Amino acid sequence: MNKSATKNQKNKSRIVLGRDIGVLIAAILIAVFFTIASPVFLTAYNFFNLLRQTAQLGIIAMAMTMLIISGEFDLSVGAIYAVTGVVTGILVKNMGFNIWPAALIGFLTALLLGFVNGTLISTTKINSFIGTLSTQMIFRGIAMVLSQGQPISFLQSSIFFDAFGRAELFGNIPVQIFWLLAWTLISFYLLHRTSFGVKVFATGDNRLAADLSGIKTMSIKKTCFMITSAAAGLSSLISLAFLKTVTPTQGSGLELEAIAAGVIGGTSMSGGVGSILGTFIGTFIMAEVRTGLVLMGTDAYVQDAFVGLVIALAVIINVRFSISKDRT
Amino acid sequence: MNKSATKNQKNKSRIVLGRDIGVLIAAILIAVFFTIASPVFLTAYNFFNLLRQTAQLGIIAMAMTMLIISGEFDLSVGAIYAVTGVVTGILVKNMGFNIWPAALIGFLTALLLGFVNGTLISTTKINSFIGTLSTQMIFRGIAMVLSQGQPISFLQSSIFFDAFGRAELFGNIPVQIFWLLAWTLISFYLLHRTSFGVKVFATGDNRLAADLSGIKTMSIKKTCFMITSAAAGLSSLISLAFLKTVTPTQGSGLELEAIAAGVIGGTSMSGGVGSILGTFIGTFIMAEVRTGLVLMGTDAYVQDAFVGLVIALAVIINVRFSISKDRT
Amino acid sequence: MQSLLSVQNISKHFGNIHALRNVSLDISPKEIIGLAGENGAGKSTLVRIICGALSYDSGEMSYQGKPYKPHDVSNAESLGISVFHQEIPICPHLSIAANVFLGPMIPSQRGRPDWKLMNNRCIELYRKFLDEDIDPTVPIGECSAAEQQLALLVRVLSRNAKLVILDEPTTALSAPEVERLFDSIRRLKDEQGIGFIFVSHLLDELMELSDEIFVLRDGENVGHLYKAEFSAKELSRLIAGRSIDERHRIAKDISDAEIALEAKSISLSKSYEDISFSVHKGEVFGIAGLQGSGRSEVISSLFGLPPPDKGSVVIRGNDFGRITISRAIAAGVGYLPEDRKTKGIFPDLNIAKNIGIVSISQSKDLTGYNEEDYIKVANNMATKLSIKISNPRDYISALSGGNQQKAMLARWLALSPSILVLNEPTRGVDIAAKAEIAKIIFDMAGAGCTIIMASSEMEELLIMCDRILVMNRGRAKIILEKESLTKENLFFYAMS
Amino acid sequence: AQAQKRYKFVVITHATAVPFFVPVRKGAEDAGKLIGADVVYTGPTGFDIQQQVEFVKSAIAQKVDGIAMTMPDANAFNAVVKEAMSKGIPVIAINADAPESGRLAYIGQGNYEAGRSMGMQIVKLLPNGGDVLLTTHTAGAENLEDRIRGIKDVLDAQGGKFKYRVVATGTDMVRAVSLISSALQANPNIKGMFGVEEVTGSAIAQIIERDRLKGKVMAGGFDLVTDELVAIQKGNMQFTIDQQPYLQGFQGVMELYLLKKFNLTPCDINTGIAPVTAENVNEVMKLAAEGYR
Ligand SMILES: Nc1ncnc2c1ncn2[C@@H]1O[C@H](COP(=O)(O)OP(=O)(O)OP(=O)(O)O)[C@@H](O)[C@H]1O
Ligand SMILES: Nc1ncnc2c1ncn2[C@@H]1O[C@H](COP(=O)(O)OP(=O)(O)OP(=O)(O)O)[C@@H](O)[C@H]1O
Ligand SMILES: [Mg+2]
Ligand SMILES: [Mg+2]
Repeated sequence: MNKSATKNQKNKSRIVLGRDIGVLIAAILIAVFFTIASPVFLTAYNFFNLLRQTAQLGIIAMAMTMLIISGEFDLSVGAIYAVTGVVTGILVKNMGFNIWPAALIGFLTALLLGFVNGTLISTTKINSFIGTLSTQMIFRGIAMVLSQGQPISFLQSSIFFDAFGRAELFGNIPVQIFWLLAWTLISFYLLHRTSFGVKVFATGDNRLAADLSGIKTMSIKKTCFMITSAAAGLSSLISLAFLKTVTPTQGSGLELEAIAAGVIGGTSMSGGVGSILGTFIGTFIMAEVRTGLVLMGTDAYVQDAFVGLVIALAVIINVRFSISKDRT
Repeated sequence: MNKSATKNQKNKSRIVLGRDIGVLIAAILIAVFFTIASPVFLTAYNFFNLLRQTAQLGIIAMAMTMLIISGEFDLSVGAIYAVTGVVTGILVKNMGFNIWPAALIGFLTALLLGFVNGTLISTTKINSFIGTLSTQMIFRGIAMVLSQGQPISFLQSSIFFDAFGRAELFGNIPVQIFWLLAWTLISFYLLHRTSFGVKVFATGDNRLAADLSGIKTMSIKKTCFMITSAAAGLSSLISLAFLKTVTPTQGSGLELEAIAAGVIGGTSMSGGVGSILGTFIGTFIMAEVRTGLVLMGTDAYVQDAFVGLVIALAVIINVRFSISKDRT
Repeated sequence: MQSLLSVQNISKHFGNIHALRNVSLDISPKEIIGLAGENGAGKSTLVRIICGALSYDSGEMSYQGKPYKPHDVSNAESLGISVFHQEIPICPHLSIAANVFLGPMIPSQRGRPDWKLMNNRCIELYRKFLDEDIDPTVPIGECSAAEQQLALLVRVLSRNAKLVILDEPTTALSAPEVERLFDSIRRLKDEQGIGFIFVSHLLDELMELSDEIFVLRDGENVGHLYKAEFSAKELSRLIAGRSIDERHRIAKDISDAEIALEAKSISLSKSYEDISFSVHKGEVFGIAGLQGSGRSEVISSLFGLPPPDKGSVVIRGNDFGRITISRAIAAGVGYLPEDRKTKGIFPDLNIAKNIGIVSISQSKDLTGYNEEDYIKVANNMATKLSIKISNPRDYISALSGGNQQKAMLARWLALSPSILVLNEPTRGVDIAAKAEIAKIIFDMAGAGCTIIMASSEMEELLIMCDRILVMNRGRAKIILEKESLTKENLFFYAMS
Repeated sequence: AQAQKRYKFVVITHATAVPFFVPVRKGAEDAGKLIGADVVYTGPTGFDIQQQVEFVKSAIAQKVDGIAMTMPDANAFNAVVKEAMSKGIPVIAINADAPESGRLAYIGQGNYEAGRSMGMQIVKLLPNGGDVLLTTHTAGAENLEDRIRGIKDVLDAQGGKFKYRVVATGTDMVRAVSLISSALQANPNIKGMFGVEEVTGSAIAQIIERDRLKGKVMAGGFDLVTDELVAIQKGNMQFTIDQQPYLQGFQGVMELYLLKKFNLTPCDINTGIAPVTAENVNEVMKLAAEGYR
């Protein structure tokens, strides 16, 4: 009795925070390290910088986490990010749209591309690696053709740009952080506090069993693809508003970063395991490492190598941590 | 009794060629299409061009196929390709080595990196997507630092360059094609005609079953990682000899192409299924499409999109084909 | 006689679970040792330790008189220890022959696997052990569960081993196959002096085959019976730690109750043809037949897996032309799949979610999920079905097989379905749990739920069902009821 | 006065992995050594505006004494440059300019201009016009698109004498060689092949040499990689366009230093575009080997 009581305590804490506590500790250790290495690291300015970087990637990474939990992933997310921006851009520039409806159409385009991905993967059942690799090339081609390879700048001013990327709340909090937090809350609620969330976990954990329990796993996966593309769309609009420019090549490589952030945060590539908070912290770690290395004045050529090293370490630690927990 | 006998007939034919015949037909259809679209397509010159492209990617793709069959894959292969070239380059350029020992050391470095990958993945059991993504960043960093971001050219002449990339056999057959065929034969033999090959299939098909039957799956996987890195090394030396130049950024994206070529050729991303011939044809299809589109004068912006489309179609057809076979 | 393998005081723990505590066991050549115990007692753990697949904490083993400490599977195999594992580990894309000969040393000639030799040897082995003709080049993934199990049996028997361990080798086999297997085992024992360890939950099988039986409970030795002492009663008392009252179904006459489900001449190509039956409310209806008779295909068709191509299924008056999982669930049908591991449990979800999943799946996506509600349901079901769980927040993999199976039942019972379709409801479940599952089924039926079940264990069907449909080669032979419901009839119609 | 303050300048380019920027880095670091300042060279590995902005923000966080950076987009850097300037950190554009950003000066010559320069070389080589291939390793890469635009504008102005086609090859040189030679096969009338960066430029040099097209097909490239220079020496290739990147890094740091130290207002410097041809290839080669060109 006694034994099992302590075991239960452990289990409870595991479910509430356990899985994420490892990443959280890693994030803190990294912060401590960089604070010692560079006095600038622990300033409000730098902190908001970090969060702003987290915003763009984090929004996508959290959605990608849901998708990975459901048992798929999406390599075309960077291309969707580009298409959203380009569509918005040409509507404004070449067709004289106001930015608001243009952005809305851009966003809907992202949803449509997510729908294409979802339909392709869930109906043909081809592996999402190769399926979304091919749509990545196709979507990127669309962005190229539409923009004719040229960047598009927005010269007008509109409250849109403030609302999505330029305003600073309370004097110095970039508005992106608001979007990041809003998206985090929504995703957290959706994944961890609704029936949909449980269905997502079940689908990725054991698709056959989920089917037999009456879950429409095909439509769950499709929805997750669309949530991911919505995230890419939103993130693209935020970046567009911040930079006031879009390029057809933007967002390349974003997909890998998003997946990496999720995995650092404890998401399992084989589905059924992951958390929004973990991914949030995972994204934050990526931004920390990138920024910290720059602040330390690390050589440009080795920065990526260090990021790779941190990813590997974080994942190894996380795997060790969760293996020893799972199998007790 | 009767029923099962006819079933067996079908099965036998599948083992011999069945799986590859679909891809072969696809390759022929594509060739026919481009021949009609552009008269230049079906010339010896163009054919050798195609095969030369196939050589560089195909050597890597066939090794990657073995690795995928064993249940893992390697995103760092492009970076290994770069490191091999850069190491060889600086040994010759900065340290005055003769090209032969330099190339040997470059090749051994590739093997070493493959060993690192294999050890990382098989001992920590982290997912190979994230594991080799991180080593990709690290290896690429090594190439950047060693070369200081500069391309390295080889000005001397040596029989090495002829042997690996410049000679034309019988007047007009590029020597790469010899390497390609040699590697194909070796890989084919290794995978489809040795006990090692059977173990590779078993490991990827069901690791637990393979373990319980006494196969050392960890070392099988490690060996496959090293074969893949050896292929990257060889391919890198061939390209180095052909171009007489190396750059630290070379080979980026090669990993995805190699995986795509394998999957077009019928390799299953979940392991246990695939063939060397299929991958050979898969690589050839990629080269066909790329070259054909250029010959037809397709717009530069849509070329990749078309390649993506072809990948998607090829994979869908292949999946349908093998599902309908499996389910009888 | 010198003992073949002697296991002394072996202990093993996983985290804070003590899977084995000071377990000892002794086997001589030419001896068949039965190993019994409830789910989670540690039988498979012991097997895996003996064959080198797991390390152990303390204790000693000796093999043929020499100290024995295998460092891996191939080491044990090279010493002549060959194991059939409970999980049926196969490589689905490899051929039967490849699966039979898979190992560190694949028969080869000059480095090349010698397929001709393997194929021929494989055919011979099947003839010798099972008296069957097969095509060894078929990918084993295309074979039925029974065929896969047989292939792995052929594999262990072919290894020229001195000690063969069989961990629940008969769960997918039908009675005649079991008989043939047992004959081969006895022959090998007598002719080649091989020692066997045989693990099973079926007391009849254990008593029939074994010379001695060791019983484990909670990872400890609790009993050791010699042939003369065998009795089902004593054995079940040792296994469960208490006596188990096996209840028979007291057949009720429900012929005038309303019809809950009716199959109207349903067919599925290559599986079964022209099957008709109707099941009354509150009835327990069984479907019997040998492997390959179409039994499990019929029962899974009732849940749309896949739906029949011809004919129709009428559920409580509603004609479902084409029945799908969601339609079936909406009509109040629940389904327990035959393979818990691949089709039932969610290993990374906790027990509460595993039990609540069907009601979650039926709720709208954006409904809030409150874990507490489902914990309550789980605790409720745990009491009702006496599922041994310490905390509904634990992962389901922490439960023993029998308790997992009860949790699978609880998943549907939580919804109070009007019809329950059960495919092999007690496969791999220990006798205590089996009795409890039977009781649950009786209670359900008593409360007006209609039960349709398929099983490969004819005894079980006889004990539990009001009527039994007997199938043979895809066709309905007869529906047995009342007086005709006897073992002899069942066998007669199933095999004729 | 305070004892010798050591200045810290940051040089940020938009793609540090690109060989083009290696002389920029060397120029900047040489300038730093000369004047006794710390120079940090950094930036995203591959082209990514958003990431580049973050690098600038990090520099601001470090309160550096000045930033010299490429601005490969007309508007994207406006906000961050204003922010830096408002915090007293001077910003100078190098290599790629964004006049609206409020940067103090621009040092370099733009890619569009460089493209025009290549266009004029082509017109000189092929006075009668004809079919030409323009090759790029990445369709849509900003700097390359600018160069192509520059070339096209010059060729279009020749009254329809030129027909051109853009071939995109990917960054892999082996494939570039294959694809470009296929494109050449497809159209036997091609009079010239011109690469807008060093990958396809080198590939073109390979093709001319291998297929013995010396003198039959005109060829040109960008940047000063050994392959192209050797090809010019051998007469396989007629020219390559050099944007003198060393100067961009060197002058960028110098102007920041002079501003900080003596309050000298930075001014635009045209680093010029120097086509390298058979006439000057030998000296350029020597300098290139030393990292100055
Ligand atoms: N790899 C493992 N990690 C953690 N616990 C394990 C592991 N393998 C077995 N166990 C636990 O050890 C105990 C004994 O399991 P074992 O599989 O040996 O039981 P068994 O007697 O074979 O049961 P069954 O009749 O269901 O096959 C169980 O509580 C089980 O949950
Ligand atoms: N049981 C089996 N499982 C898997 N593959 C098999 C099996 N039997 C035969 N094969 C495959 O069928 C093919 C023909 O095998 P077989 O040994 O009859 O041919 P062979 O003529 O000896 O071989 P080769 O063509 O190399 O000379 C081989 O590719 C072999 O891999
Ligand atoms: Mg068990
Ligand atoms: Mg067991």
